[in-house]
Amino acid sequence: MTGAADMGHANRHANPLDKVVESAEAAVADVPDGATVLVGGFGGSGFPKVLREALIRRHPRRITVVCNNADFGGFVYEDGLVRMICSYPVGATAKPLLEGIEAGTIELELTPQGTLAERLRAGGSGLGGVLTPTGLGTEFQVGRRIIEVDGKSFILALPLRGDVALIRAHQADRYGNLVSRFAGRNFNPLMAMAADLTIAEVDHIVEPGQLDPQQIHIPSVFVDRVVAVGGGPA
Amino acid sequence: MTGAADMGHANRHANPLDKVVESAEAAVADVPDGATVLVGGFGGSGFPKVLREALIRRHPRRITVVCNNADFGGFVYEDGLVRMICSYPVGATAKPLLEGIEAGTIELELTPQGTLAERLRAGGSGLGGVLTPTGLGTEFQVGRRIIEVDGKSFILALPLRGDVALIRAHQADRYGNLVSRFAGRNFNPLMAMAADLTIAEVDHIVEPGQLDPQQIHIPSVFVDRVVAVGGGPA
Amino acid sequence: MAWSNEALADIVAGDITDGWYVNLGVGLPTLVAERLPGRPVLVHSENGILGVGPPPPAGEEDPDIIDPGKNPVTIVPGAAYMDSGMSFALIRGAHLDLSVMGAFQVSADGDLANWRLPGKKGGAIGGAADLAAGSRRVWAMTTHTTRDGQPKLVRACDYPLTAIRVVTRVYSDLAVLDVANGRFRVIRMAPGVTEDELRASTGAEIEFAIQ
Amino acid sequence: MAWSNEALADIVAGDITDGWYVNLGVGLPTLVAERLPGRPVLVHSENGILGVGPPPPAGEEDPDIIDPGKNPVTIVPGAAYMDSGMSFALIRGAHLDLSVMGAFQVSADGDLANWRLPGKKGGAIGGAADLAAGSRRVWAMTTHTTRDGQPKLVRACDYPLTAIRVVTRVYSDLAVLDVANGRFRVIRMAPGVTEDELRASTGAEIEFAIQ
Repeated sequence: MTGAADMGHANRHANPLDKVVESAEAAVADVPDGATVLVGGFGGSGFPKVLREALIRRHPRRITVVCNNADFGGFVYEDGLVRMICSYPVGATAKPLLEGIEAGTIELELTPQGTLAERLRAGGSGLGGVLTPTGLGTEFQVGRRIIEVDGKSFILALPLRGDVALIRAHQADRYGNLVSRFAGRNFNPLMAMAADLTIAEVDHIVEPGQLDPQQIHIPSVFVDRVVAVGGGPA
Repeated sequence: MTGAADMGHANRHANPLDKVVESAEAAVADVPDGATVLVGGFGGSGFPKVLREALIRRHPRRITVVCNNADFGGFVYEDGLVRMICSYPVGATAKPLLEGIEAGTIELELTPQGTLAERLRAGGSGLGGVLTPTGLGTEFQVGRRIIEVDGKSFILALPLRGDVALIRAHQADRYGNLVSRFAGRNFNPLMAMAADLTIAEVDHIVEPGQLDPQQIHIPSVFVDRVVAVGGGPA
Repeated sequence: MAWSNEALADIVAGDITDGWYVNLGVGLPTLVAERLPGRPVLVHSENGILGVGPPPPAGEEDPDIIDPGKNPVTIVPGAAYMDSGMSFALIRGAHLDLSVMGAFQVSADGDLANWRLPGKKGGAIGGAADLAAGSRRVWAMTTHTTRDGQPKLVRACDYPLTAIRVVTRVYSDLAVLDVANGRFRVIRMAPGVTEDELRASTGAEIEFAIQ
Repeated sequence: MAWSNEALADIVAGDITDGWYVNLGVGLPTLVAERLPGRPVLVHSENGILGVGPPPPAGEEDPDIIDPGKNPVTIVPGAAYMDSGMSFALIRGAHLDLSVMGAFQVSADGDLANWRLPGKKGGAIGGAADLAAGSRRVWAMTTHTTRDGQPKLVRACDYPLTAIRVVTRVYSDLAVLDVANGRFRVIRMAPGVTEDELRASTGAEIEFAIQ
């Protein structure tokens, strides 16, 4: 079989399908102020901790973070995190963030977890929204459009996209095909799809063709940069 | 680790998680007249041919078939197939079906392929529908509700479900966890989710625990019966 | 005498049918999970595991094998991992036979309030709204009253709601009650609990299917 | 002299940027696929392959590795298989840099008609409506006129539509034309084709970005 990989191997910088970057710092260097940043992971599993730390050091202003959990206290600095979209505002570093919410300096948009998943999927799939029964009759329908189908009511959940997604996987090939580990998959595929610029941290990077193409959790088309951070389980 | 599998092995009929049935005939024996039958596959890849043949012999009346392709001429008999939902009404055995459509005895609902996928996913996911741009301004929007979001128009694609799904995979465990082969995956996961009774034909059946749990394409919760039909590639 | 948490968990586990796919919330329902190993029941964890097993031995925890409470777990043979999209498709699409959830309040119409205390800011909804809205059966597992003796089974919830008209049965320390058209129907009572006692600690009409 | 199909495919392939993810429809666009091996371009097949390679040698066909036309194909290193849900999420979500599609008609507003002849029953839409509506760029690749000399580039399509306002460029045997606000702008012409000739065989206003 012939393929682009053959070319990239000899001179990887000549192959624009090669998504590997050298460091987490380089990977996040151009994340702009004002960005909406999607972050994969559920608690610590599949969470891109190295990228988060690199972005904290980059010190972006006025960012919105979208993540199932709210472990982003490191972004609470003057003119830093302004908005958090999550289902579960709890986490090891969440305290300053929760204080900001309490004080009114940070806006919290609390979203049921499954609605968060569908909104990201819609954002990444070109859908204008999905009709969900989740949250009907509760405060989660406040301000949302209700659409009736066959006499049943649904909440119109609108698409959610990011300027940037920070995700984590176990293995990558140089094109950015990703394989997750155990329950570390969680929101990572959905966030990868839903951002203009998707950056993945992984334990290992291999050559194209070395991962089983039947077992890719996140195809390379959804990934723009890959950085090996090591330190993960074998 | 402890688990249900340990019990099922000794006395599999005592384990209600064990989905294995002995033959394709037995698997489809109770498909009722009037049923809507979802069928996985794209052309011949991942297509449950053995189950289709078994169902043809079962000779159900007034059935609706939902499949990307229309390879169901075998159901064209007196009071047989009454409705076909597909994106691509072409196939090795499609001729009598197309003649029935031409003659007006069989109703054809032609659906863009991606809309078919989303409708099935909505049906299997408890969504009331999704908003798609596909088909806007074409005959595929005729009779559909148009919903505006932020000044953009979308077609409301309604959920689609089946009474039965016939699907195909490469490997199964006894609980019905399924692994597809190459491009044979296609519509099979979506159809498995969207039916009241999902029946899978596979090449091989193994014990629970023998498939990599990270690489299951269709989790067992979506599968009700599994039959080994053999004859497939190793 | 009220049932102990352990006795109540035994009762709930006993009412779970072999072959079911179930989700067990944080709090009291985790005690049910401890009673399932060895049974042909698959436990779902909404972060993407179908087939959760008991906690691992000390030293064998894996950071990528956790439950929704972020506690390390194991998996059983026949388990499958999935992403959050499929996990919540599974939940919302009524593929779970049962969710057992904790409760702050349950109304006699089956409304559930279990994610935030009234008047508080914040609160964490997590997957609760989806599990409550989507599961085929929702059983609430809770003490019958609050610590200061207020009824948790009420005519209408005044706590922030998780979902409406979803709970079909309540397992409390005093009784097992079905939600039945605006009333609670008692189908089992803890030993020594009297009908009057139960009526007094319930904030909605109750009827007795048992004597 | 009009370009041959092969010459036209060379031109289209030459305009594809390295690093792109592309989908190539049935008909003329398949000739483009033959020109991509060895280039860092990944070809998507909507039945669930990202990274399609050339056809296999005789005897090595696999029934589960096929393209949307059900022809046996191979994959390249770095390919990935996916289900139809993800495959069309990829398409609809504008993750494809380019779709090259055949055409019966293209309007000067970018409307595309390529799935059914007018007055006919049936017809097979397949993935065409999604590819046309969702791809970042849609290029039509077609003869400039029908067999009986009717223009295929028209002011407004009268054939059944596949999608509206999506085609950004047309590659015909006579010219390469951008769709530009209700007109076609000629950016390249086959050798020996005159402006008058092109005007005469086009059913909409054209302008010339080249001399």
